[in-house]
Amino acid sequence: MSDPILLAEGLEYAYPDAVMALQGLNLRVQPGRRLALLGANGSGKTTLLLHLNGTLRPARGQVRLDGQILGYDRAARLAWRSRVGLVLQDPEDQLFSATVAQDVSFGPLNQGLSDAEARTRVDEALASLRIAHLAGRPTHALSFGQKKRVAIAGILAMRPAVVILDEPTAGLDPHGVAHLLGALRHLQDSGTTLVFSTHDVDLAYAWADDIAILGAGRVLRQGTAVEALADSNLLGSAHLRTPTILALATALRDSGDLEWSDAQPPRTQGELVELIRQRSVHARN
Amino acid sequence: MSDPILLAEGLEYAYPDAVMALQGLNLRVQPGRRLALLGANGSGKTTLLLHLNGTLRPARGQVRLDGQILGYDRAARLAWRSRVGLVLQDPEDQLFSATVAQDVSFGPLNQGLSDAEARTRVDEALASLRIAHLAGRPTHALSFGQKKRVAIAGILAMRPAVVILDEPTAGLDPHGVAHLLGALRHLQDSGTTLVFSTHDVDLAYAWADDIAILGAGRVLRQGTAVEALADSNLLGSAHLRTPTILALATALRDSGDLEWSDAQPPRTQGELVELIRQRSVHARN
Amino acid sequence: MFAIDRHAWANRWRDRHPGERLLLAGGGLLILSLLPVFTTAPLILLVMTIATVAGAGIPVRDLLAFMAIPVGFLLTGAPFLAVSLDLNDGIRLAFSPAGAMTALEVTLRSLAALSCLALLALTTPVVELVALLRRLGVPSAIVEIMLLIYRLIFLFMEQAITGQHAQAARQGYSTFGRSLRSLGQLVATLLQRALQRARRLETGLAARGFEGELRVLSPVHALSWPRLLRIGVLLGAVSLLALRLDRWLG
Amino acid sequence: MHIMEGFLPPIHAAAWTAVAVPFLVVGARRVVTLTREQPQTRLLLASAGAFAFVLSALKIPSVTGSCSHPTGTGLGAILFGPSVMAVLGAIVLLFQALLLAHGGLTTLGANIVAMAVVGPWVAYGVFRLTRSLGGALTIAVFLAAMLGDLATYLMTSIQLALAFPDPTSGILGALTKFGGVFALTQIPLAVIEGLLTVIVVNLLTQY
Repeated sequence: MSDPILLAEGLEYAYPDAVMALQGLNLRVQPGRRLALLGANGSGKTTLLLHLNGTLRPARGQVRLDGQILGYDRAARLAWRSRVGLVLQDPEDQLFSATVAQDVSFGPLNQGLSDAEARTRVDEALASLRIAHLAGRPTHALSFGQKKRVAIAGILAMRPAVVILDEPTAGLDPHGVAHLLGALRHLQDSGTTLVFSTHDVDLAYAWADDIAILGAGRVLRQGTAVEALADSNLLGSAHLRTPTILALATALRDSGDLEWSDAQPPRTQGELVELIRQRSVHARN
Repeated sequence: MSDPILLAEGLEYAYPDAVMALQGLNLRVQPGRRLALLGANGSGKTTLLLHLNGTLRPARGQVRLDGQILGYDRAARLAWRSRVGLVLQDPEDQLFSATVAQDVSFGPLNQGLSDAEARTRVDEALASLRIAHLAGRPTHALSFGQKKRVAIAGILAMRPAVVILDEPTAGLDPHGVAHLLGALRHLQDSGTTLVFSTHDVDLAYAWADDIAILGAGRVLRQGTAVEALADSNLLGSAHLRTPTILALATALRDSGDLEWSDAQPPRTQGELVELIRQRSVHARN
Repeated sequence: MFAIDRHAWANRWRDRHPGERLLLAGGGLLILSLLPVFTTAPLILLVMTIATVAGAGIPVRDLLAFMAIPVGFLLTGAPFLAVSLDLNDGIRLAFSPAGAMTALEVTLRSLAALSCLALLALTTPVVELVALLRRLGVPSAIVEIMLLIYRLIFLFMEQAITGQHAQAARQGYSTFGRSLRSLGQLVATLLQRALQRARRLETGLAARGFEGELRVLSPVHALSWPRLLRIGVLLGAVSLLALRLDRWLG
Repeated sequence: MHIMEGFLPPIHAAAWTAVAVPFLVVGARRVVTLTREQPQTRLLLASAGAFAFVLSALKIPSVTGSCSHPTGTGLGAILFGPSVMAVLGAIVLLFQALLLAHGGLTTLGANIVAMAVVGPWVAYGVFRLTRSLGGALTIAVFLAAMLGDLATYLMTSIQLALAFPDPTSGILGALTKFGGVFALTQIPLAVIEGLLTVIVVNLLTQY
């Protein structure tokens, strides 16, 4: 196991109105992988994300970036945020400028880049999310799915090593989800580490390399997607459920219809259908 | 087929910024059933819902309630809204009062009920959604799922014959979805007609009696859930996809593993697993 | 979101009529205004603190947190009163015994008055006090607007905080100039969203028969006459004791 | 800078409350008329009021590194007019006292006069005057917000000076004392508030 790029150790945090949000949380983020933070509403996902980029400061515990304990003075936070980008759930919360290109340039300019450099970064970020054609459009006239992508572009333009996304697929229709995941995969291929929160177990199972299951402000289990989702009792106690594809694949194995190894269960509808087809071809031959 | 309780005929509507939202839309809502309006983002779902309760007035076409063409004067709208309740997607758009009980009392008092009657309605509505314990709680301190249920209670307290819900499960975790659907089923059992919009094909397939597929401001197809979702090309062109359970059940039938009739395909994970189990029991015997 | 508001909704007196606490806090402020400060203020401070902590069950720590910011203001403001400024002979600052007396008086009165405010604010939801304004003849349109403001504050506050987090994530507060620009953008965006929210709320409430008035059921808290009487007796006793002490001290 | 609970002598507290009342009555009448003509105005005004509260809770960066809060007085007066702002301002001040322990109940009247009456009227007057003299929108907004802000603090200084005349040099001396302190801290903040309001109005007109 390689050294984690981000490491949260024993985080505790309570909001000003005394709601305890994190209660001794430990998490490791492996470089270059996709980590899903899977948890029900109120399990502390968003609070954790705000700790991972230094927005919130834990009452106890610490966050390490590349092994270094992070500080909370201005300079440390600035450096931290250049390495770790955070995309919030609601794009309305993070689009402030009149046009798409202006908005995406916000981060690079704040990093102190020249106008020319910022322009390059904007073009690059928009292209990587396949929304270069939106550059001159007014932000308020975008569709919800477009706003989401522009918000992500605003972070990408800062070239962070880790991109953290809060519920990236929330509110998107199937087409929008597919489009977004394609763009994120492209991003990972270029070496970026991805962390995203979700309460969608099917999405986490289909799409994450690693999963951390959150409940009541703690990480209840962390492992590869398959390891983390194996225990249906744990999922139930975290107000979650077993992913549909995993449940059906298990039922089909139990009934003797299908064979697959625990190390490589089918994870998407496509994979499961393929498995069924192959088996019937075998049976016929 | 019984007479529709709501009927939209040839609705056309354009927003002030000239975006055409409805382009000759026809829809029929059968009494006592659950109708899902299934469509991608931007397909006109919300605009349609706002027409069904008289909030928006179509440029062309009309809406009939119990066979009567509806007017748009003040008295007609009030009467209309007493029969047809609308729950918006974001509960924050519908909750305005400091405490839950106060908020829920707003609709009944607007209907001209006495304080005592309104109080009964409030208790009843909260009880039917199993949130009686929240009555005295401040609205702003509720969780998202609780707010959703309070917003629904605010409509139920007016005792409408039809309850229309815009994306009722959006933003809810699996536990919250199950809870909400249970409450809605209970409501339907007491005779209320339910209409809900969603872009979640799995939800629509599992849960709706009837489905209308929306695309580009029109109803592309309306029928029972099974009929409406049969055509995967149509779904694709509407930026949707075939529900996972239906896709897998079809694959298993094609491979000769399962048998089921087109009139009664498995619609939930539970039903499909059950079918697989039964078959393996048969096979063993 | 606000610690004060959380206590107001969840304290031992939650189900009692807000008029009772209004009488206690308001009566405290009144006798503090009318009677000699040096003897009245300490007694009021004592009574209100005991009532808040032992009566309503507000933790001492949270009461102190409530007092912290205004007390900070007091500590910076009061010393100014103890200093005199002579303009005749250039500008000369000097310690003034008379000013020091004023400073002490103001400090005592402020602390006592603050304890009254704390009692009221920590035990009574703002909306219940606003509802009482209707009885005082404040037009219902104003009262309704106040109640709506209360509700919307929490909504907008959350958007403001989230918006600032989003800007900070993109280095929006890295320098003074950028901070100002970010804040301006945030304020402009929040204002537009606030106005959008008003429009959406209009649609949402229209679905519930909104025709202009925002009438809702008022919570039923019975006014307890015995408790009102006890509060009256308590305030009377404080007044008498304060006067007696004042005469005794000369 | 709100005057805290109990800080003013009772007579002064009562007198400032009496001064505030007529402005509130006039403003309230205006609000009642507006809402009667157009019921939905309730929602709009409430949104504006809640926005003003939130604005006052935001921290603005200041040159010295310390933080202050935008008053939003100028912005509100320009957008909604000063008489309505008196009511909205008063509501915000009441809520600040009860939710944040900023200001107080006995000093509510004095704070209303400074922040919800004098500030908005000065801002509004400066804005209209500058515009009628042919000043650019940006200049008018800047001056309105800055001077509205300064007028608020000047009024607060006057209130404190009247309540606590200097033992040696009297009210004038006290005004110099309080005003001097405020001038040091508030002039830069007023300038910042002016700049901020210009940014906001520019963005609003841009959309």
